Amino acid sequence: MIDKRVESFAAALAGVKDGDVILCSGFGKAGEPRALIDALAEIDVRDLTVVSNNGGSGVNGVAGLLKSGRVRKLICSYPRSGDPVVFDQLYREQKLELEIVPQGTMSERMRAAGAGIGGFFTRTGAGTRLAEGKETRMIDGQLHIFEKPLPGDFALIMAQCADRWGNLIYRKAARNFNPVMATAGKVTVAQIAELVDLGTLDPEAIATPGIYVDRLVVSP
Amino acid sequence: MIDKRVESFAAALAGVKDGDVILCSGFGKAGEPRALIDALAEIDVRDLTVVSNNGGSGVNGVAGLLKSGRVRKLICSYPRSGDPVVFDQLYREQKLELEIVPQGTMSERMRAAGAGIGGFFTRTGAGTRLAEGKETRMIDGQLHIFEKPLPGDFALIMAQCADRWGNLIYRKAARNFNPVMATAGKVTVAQIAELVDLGTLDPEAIATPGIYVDRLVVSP
Amino acid sequence: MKPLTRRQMAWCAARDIVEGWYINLGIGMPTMVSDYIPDGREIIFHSENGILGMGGAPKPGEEDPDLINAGRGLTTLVPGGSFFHHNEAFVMIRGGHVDLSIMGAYEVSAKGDLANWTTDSDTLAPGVGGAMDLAAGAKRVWALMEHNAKDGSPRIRETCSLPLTASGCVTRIYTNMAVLDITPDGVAVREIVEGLDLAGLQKVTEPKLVLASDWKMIVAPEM
Amino acid sequence: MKPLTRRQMAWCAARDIVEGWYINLGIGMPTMVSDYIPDGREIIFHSENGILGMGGAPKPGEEDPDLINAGRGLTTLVPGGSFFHHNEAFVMIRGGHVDLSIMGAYEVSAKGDLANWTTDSDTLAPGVGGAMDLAAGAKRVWALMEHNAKDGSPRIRETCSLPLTASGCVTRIYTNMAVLDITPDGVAVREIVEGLDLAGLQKVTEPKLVLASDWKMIVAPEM
Repeated sequence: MIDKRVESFAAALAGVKDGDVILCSGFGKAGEPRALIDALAEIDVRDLTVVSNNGGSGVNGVAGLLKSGRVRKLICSYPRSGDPVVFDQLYREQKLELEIVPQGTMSERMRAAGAGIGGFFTRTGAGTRLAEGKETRMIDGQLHIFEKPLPGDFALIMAQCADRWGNLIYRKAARNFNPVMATAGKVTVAQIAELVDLGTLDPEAIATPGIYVDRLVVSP
Repeated sequence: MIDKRVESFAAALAGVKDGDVILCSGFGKAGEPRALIDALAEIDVRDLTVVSNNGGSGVNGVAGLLKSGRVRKLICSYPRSGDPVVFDQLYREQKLELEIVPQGTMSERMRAAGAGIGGFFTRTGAGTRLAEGKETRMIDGQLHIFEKPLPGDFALIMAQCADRWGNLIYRKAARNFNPVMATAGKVTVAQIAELVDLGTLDPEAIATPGIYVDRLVVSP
Repeated sequence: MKPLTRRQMAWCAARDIVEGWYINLGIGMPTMVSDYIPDGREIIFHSENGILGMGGAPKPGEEDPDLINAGRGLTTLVPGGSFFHHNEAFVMIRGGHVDLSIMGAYEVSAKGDLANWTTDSDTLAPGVGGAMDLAAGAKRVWALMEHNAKDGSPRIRETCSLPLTASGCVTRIYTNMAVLDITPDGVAVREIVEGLDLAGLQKVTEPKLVLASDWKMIVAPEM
Repeated sequence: MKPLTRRQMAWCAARDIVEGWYINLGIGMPTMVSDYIPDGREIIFHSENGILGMGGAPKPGEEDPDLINAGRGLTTLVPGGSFFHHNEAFVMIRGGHVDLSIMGAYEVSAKGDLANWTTDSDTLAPGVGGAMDLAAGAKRVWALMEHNAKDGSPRIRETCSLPLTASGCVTRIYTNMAVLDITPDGVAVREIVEGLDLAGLQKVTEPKLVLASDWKMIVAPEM
């Protein structure tokens, strides 16, 4: 019987290793797998690269992970959001490498990783400082830049409901990066609020089919 | 008040002109906007390019459109499906230009058009006859080919339910190419089985948000 | 000359929005535009975190932490609204489906280049968010900004001095002094506040201004 | 030597499928594989027209024209199944999320090259469907085919003579005579039908065969 549930956060994060790329979902607190990220901060690994829209707020979640000293590099669109005390300090002390990526490009690069696309041309960022060093191409008279896929060794996501196959339903704007990160993680771990019986989710409304999900951990 | 309904198929297809690229959805009969395609066959235009997964079956739908003589070129993944009498005759008589595209690449090229992607690299088709003349690139040790966006002047799609904003819900496997074609049409026209009041569709289950849809025509 | 207030600037932009447009409003002053859409004009607001049909702030007691806008503020959904994922939200932006993006700006050039993501002015890390996607992808981009910087220097420049967000994307600028169009013939003044003339406006604007043939005086309600 | 029937070939492949795999079955003989999944082994079937959790044929009276498989045949959805659009179905395929694609083949080379989309043999137009996407994208590709062409010539070739579907994608071949693995050391015989020895199999196979250390005789039920 297929059952993607694991019983602990440790089991959910088994296999994370030094140097891994970790996709952390969420936009603000909505859709953030807070408990998973907090659990990751407790694991003895180093030189992680974290991909997250922001650099965290306050001292928990992504901020706590940064504070734990396990993160070498942050890839995000907007590092300073809410109360970025941890990020600001690490950045000032040059203890954190930072890659700023336009939000749509960040999402599209993860989609490319999940969709088997080797790279794509986009107008976003063309001719700007963020395009420095990137391949350019004129397409239909418009300057484009080449962007590469952004896969994660782990994707940490959050959903409202799941069944044991890993089919996921989100809640309102808490959906945000979760579906695309689910496709881009070599191992995708979903923190879920509720586990429901197989067959109870509406097959027309499943936002992330279980094929993308490897592990489920319930965190009500 | 926003109301994307039009009263007739003629109004739904207003503006179609010689040489247009027409995206025709459907996989077999499921999700095929049959009435719209049949109506297009009655309009006096020529040299159309039709993008459809197949070359039609029997004498209606895409087959009828091909038979009408208005189509110069067919872009599809699998021309001969069901009863391809019309396609076979036109192909034998060399009256129809044919471009075979792998099904996933066809879908991805339309997505690229809808998503503002200037082109992408894919492994699909690399090293095969269908890649002849295409740019190649080794990415992470694997041969990729470059594929271009495939936009339509019109996208003809089919949905089960719509509201006046053009939000769409499909039914089971009739969803198929409809959502991606909706994004790729400069003008997207949806044949719908039923119009419902604004606010009655589940906001979590809308498969095509109305932003992609320009016109609705009811065909119960 | 009495310059427009921030609310009056937002009012000016709101007045010019066409029914049926899908619109993304940047954080800050642009957000105010939604307060002034004329009654009965149906406009659909887009948020890059996965919402179409965003409404106003929730009533007390109806706040939902899972229903927030791109600025992390609590919001609501109107009937006809929908939720989708971030990538889909950016397909809408980057694919040219969003009819209008209204953003704040530090500088706009005579060619419509936009600089609004970093001032390079301090040691804090810059953030770009969705600004480059909106600037490059939306069908049209309007800038909403004070006509001059705090030191009085012009923000409408021959070329931008700050790092660009995108080239040639802005088609219209709403300032506290005027409404201007970026045209192939130059920066055209569509509207101007009472008590200011073209010469006066030119003094605080770097590129050469032209007066649109149908230019008019801005008549905005007090607010 | 009694070669396997088509149903026995499908049975062999079904037996080797691991619980929990997401599987796409090609049209024709591969479709039969779903009939022989051992009881209690949970496998999830994918269809490129937008279904995960495809079940068997519908009972009379329960047919639904909107619920069809990639071969346009009527099908059903099992509990836990989901519907999505074509592009998403191909993200699953091209992104390497589908664990196994079983396809028919005209030829497979010693390096695992697959030729299964056109024989160039007649004046009818070829069609590729999703074959190239599956061959290039699925995590693993198994070919299910008669060991020899109708004229007796080998279909497992040093190099394919027909136009390729993808290079180096096939990892295992199920034929009516044997089960073979494509390995860096050559084509390895895992299983062989009763009454046939390696020399006999080699006679009808172009590349040099090696016998896997744990090779065995195929014992399939009559069908």
